[in-house]
Amino acid sequence: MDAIILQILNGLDKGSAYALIALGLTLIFGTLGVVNFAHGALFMIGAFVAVTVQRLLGLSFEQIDPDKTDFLGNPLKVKMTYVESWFGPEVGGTIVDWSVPVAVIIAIPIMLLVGYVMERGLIKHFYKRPHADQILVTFGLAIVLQELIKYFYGANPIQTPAPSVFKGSFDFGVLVGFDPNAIIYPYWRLVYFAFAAVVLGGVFAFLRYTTFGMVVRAGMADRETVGLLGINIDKRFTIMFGLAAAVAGIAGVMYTPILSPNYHMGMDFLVLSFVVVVVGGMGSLPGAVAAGFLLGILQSFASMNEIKSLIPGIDQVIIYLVAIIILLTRPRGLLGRAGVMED
Amino acid sequence: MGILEVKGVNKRFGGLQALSNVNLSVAENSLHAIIGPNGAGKSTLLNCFVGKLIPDTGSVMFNGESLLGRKPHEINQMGISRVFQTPEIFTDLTVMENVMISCFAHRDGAFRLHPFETVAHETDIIEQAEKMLLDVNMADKRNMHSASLSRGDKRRLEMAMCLAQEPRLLLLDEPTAGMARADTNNTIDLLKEIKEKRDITMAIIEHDMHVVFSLAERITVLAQGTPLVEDTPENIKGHPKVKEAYLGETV
Amino acid sequence: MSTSNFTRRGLMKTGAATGAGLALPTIFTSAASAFTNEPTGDTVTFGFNVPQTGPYAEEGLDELRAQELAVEHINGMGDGGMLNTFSSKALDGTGILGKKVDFVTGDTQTKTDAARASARSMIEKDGVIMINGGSSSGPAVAVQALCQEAGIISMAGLTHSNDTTGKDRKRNGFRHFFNAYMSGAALGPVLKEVYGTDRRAYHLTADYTWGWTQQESIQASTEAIGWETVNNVLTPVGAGDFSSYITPVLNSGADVLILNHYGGDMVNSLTQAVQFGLRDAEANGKNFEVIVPLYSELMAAGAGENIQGVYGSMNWNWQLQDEGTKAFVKSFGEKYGFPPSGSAHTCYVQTLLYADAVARAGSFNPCAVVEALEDFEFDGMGNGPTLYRAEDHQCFKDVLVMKGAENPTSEYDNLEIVEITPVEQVTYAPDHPMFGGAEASLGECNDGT
Amino acid sequence: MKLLGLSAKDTRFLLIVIFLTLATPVLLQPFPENSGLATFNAGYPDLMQRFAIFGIFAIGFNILFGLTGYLSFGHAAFLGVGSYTVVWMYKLLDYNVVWGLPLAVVTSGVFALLIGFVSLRRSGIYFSILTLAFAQMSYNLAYSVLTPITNGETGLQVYRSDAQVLLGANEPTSPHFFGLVMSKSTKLNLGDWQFTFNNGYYFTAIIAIIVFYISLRIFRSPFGLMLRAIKTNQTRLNYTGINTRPYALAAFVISGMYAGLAGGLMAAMDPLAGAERMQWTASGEVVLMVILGGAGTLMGPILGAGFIKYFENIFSKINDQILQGWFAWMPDWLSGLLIEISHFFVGKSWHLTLGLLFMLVVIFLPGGLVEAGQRIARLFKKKPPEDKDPGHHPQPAPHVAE
Repeated sequence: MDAIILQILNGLDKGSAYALIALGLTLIFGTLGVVNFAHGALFMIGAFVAVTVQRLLGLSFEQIDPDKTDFLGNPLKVKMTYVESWFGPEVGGTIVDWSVPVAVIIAIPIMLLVGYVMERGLIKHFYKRPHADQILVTFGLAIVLQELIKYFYGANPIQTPAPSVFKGSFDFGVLVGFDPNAIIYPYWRLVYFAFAAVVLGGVFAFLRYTTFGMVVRAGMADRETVGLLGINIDKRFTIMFGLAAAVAGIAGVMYTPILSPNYHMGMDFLVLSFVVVVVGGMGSLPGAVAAGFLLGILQSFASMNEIKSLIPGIDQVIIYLVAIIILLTRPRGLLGRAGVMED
Repeated sequence: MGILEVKGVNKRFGGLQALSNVNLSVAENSLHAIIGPNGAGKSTLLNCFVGKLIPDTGSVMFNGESLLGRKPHEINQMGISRVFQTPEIFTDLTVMENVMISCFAHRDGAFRLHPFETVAHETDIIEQAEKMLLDVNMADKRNMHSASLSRGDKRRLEMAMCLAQEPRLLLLDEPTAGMARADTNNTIDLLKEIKEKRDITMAIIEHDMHVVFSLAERITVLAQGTPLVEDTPENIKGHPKVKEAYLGETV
Repeated sequence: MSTSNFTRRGLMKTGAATGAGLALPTIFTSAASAFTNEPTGDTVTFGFNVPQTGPYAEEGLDELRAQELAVEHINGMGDGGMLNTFSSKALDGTGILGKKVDFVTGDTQTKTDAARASARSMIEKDGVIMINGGSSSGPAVAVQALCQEAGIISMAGLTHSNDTTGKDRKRNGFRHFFNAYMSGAALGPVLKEVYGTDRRAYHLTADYTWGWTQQESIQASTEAIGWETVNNVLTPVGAGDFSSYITPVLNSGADVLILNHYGGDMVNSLTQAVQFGLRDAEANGKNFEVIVPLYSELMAAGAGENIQGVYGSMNWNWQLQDEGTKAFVKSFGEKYGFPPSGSAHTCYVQTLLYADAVARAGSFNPCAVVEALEDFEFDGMGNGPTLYRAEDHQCFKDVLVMKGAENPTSEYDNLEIVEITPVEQVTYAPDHPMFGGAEASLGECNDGT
Repeated sequence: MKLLGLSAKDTRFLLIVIFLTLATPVLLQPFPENSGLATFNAGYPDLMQRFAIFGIFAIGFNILFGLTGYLSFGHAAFLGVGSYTVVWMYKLLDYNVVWGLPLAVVTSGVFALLIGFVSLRRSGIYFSILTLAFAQMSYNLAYSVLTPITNGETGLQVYRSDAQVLLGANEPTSPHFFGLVMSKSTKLNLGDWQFTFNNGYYFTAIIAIIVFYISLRIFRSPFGLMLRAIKTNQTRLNYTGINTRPYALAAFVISGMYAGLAGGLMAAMDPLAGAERMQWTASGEVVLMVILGGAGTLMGPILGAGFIKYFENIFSKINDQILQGWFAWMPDWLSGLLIEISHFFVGKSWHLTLGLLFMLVVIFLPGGLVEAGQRIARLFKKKPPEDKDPGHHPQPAPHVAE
């Protein structure tokens, strides 16, 4: 029982990452009709905003410590961060420690800008082009972005720890009546889940209760009619692109303590998030979120020893297997509409 | 016994009764028009003939065989062709290629694997296609890219494609929708000519009364999913029920 | 970004010198030369086949730096590095047999196919006489097999799978790096000492050949010290999130987690294991422990503070204090500004070993080189006295048991040497069952004729 | 002149392709051996074989994607199946490729039939994701669970202990075709130039010419016409009495067989089959080749395949040493600067250049390299140019999301 609860927690956690990426992807597809293969790269850029913030906060000057020597036998240079020297070790240390949450705040404007530039500079010209062209050009962009990141940050994964307050784990089992240590879960993963819930809720509320959101939803359903009403739908769609980029970006920032960022993480998530979107049904926001959680949980269950011993290798293929079954039984995914992307 | 016999057809979409108890008989070699105001269920009915929709209840018989549950291509192979409201043609291909596809479909059936034959060597198909293009006065445009045709020409091309299959029943879904008056008149002439030249049954769904009354031999009026009257054009013209159904619309 | 300043003018000269072409057309088949890519001009070309793209690109680039350095030393530039400490003195800093060493590079992408393609292009287009480098066992085995077919020498880089010199051993292929069996054999006694004999181990194993051979080796050596193996769970390569594999560990009755992962997988699985509180937990009345049998600098840097106190093994580390190591670290550090990695060391040593073997054999003929390398004993290359065993072309030398440093002073000393396991303890029979048993054979030497 | 049932124009086109293919070892070796530009020479067996093999792969993929518009993201799986089949035949019978290659075409065809039958129940991106899912499953399993069949990460290869029941005493121990050893080459030195004529390349090239001819016939056949009609308007085709699914399935199977043949030839040139060649990125690569070259054109896929393989093999090998050689005549500061800039584009950063080129081609040349060629041809000719590529022109498809 506790094992199952643990796997559900794992699944929710994985699922929230899938759902956040798939949400942005669906938003872009639903509003702009663009298949964005560079969406994984946006997630990756977000993660590297966290790395950059960590590095900026960790910027330091060198002092020579005459008592120690470095690997070549020269006097050792000891590093002292500027932040610590400005704010004192106490406050400065805390700021450095909290670099990931700080990065979330910084990532939002950066990602909005990245999204804006991408949409105005490139995507805009591809609205009327075939999907294959959209896929190719955004795929090219994804390669370029990932190679640039690799050029500046190297190919190694970079450790970006969560604030020390969130280190360690929380005995979740005791709360619900299990033995101690039966269900323990890392604080940061709980934070990530809560964060994902807030972002997902926020996006849905935004689309549901604001005029802006209503126009966008109407535009997703019938772009031409909304255009006829004299509403500048393009401008709103640009903003939507920025928003989708921001969602992917902050999802990436928050994921860094769980998965040390590397330059190819965007591509790793790309295929998966496309499967999620398609299983959810192209163009359906609730579908994307539901499929994200569904696939996350199923993947977690498939990783259990009990199931792996029955069907070896099931955890390697479960996502694809589920995608195939769902697409064959529900032609347009879980919640998709007819006629979308079937040409 | 007509070539197309529709009996007791019902079709619901959620809460909307799109067709209720439709009975219709289209006589062989007649030109039968189905008219009615917007939302009367004309297109739904047509879609039930071609296999795009399956009625909830009732039967649709063509030449004594049921059409229900058959796929569009099977129904077409039985001898029913369809002209769409917006011409459906192969815009990437040339005019000639468009017609040749129909000729191949007529000769070879729904599927034939012929990867090593050469289109250019199919002289009988080429001849037949050229004849069809002559019939619709488009022989001079045979090598044009069909995407660049005018709307009227696209309609002609579609008609040629349908006729190339020598169908027994030709279904026309608002063939003059969105056309200028001159184009409309050309289309009327074309349809008349086709009708004169061959043994063919035509069922036409139309909005434009000018077209209907220029062409139809019999007319069924559909309103709110039910046939109101079926009669000759002369009798339909002054029919009170028809006026009522079209209240607020220009007749 | 490394820019080597030394090569430039020198290469211009060598390039011009080989330009003396033949005036009249001559037709000859490949059989006309004595062996594949026999060097005819006054240069000889090495092929450095390392991952330059993909997840192990940094490791590959470090290998490339070391290889460039080795070429520099062979050609008599720089301070000579390990040539000064190497027990064999056949190389005199004037190139090899009077020929200057030139090199070409290729990108393996850490994929078997790409590694083969890049190796083939170096053999066919650039006429290389040997291929060195690499960062994974799959490509290493594949390239070794290719070199065997083509008739040149393969000096493997970082490859840890038993298979490379086990069931996939080849007469034309040589491995300096240690292997999974040696990791197990070295770790066993140390683990016994620090964690006792009554332990229950849970393995997470990367689901491919290297993962399996390492798991097999570690299981054998931990069971030999009395440990029990609770479970072995195979994880997909590149899984990213290992949470669903880690959560069952704590309640499985195990008190040790062994991560048979490498590279990014290991960084993630270790980080996540720490996040899930495994290292703070107690099981069976003991502290829960995590072990990473194969360490590399790349992984240590990626995992950050999570490696503190975690045991593992290495082929070589720059913190060793022998003369060879000091000489290499000095010339590498002065050229590039940071200490070399273990894979850089292996590739550097392999390049020198090959050059030395040619010099001793007096010929570039691969079969002569094979003969010179087989049962070659040497010292002064950082690992103490070393033997290139004739039966399987595996180097036998001391193995390092490492531990994540508790208080690293810089980003380069986050691992510390716990013990230098003597070579006797990691030696095994050439027909050991984990190495293909009696069936495994090197085959015949191939020089391409 | 008309040959083999082709029109005069197509015959001319085929003859040009034959000439180019057979002369490749010379054409790709334009620079003298010891010049600084020798790096750009591509006339060595491995790369030439790859041009031909990936050309075959792309030609086959073009029959599916270029003609019907069905975008498969899983064709690498068939490539892998072909390779594994051929290596297994080496292991069981002997090194003669005559057993493996036809079987590779058959097994990949059967595989394609199964996957295509299921995947073609859906269209558009749903079809793409289904093929992707099947291929990724194949790859993941081949890499791990199916290791007994595929030898996993190491790649399937021949061991001395393998049965090889047909292996004769004097038979070559590397892939051959009735004694014609693939890896053997004849070298020709002409002044500073060296040309390599490799058995394997010519074997592959002849097969490539044959399958190119087959694809040319398919393009010109009623079947090809139907496939193009599928891409343009499936609705009309259905209402014209055509059952589109068997046509699409036939195209899928044919392209799968091409992929299997290409995979088999890879193993025929180099007797090892790695699981990576089934990965989704490998499927993506053939998509890029076809679109880059010009989807739906005859020559496009071959150009695209050559272009990408050239990049992968030549640009990735330009290292600092070579750059320094080129820039040596410049003042130090300038050469240093140029080398730093080059770091972005060559050597280990070749992916970046490739990504940028994709973007540029897609943005400015939607018809791919074939369109570029046509535009250039137009610049030089005043009169309306005769098409270099007698395949039909790619047309901008309508926006299909609505």
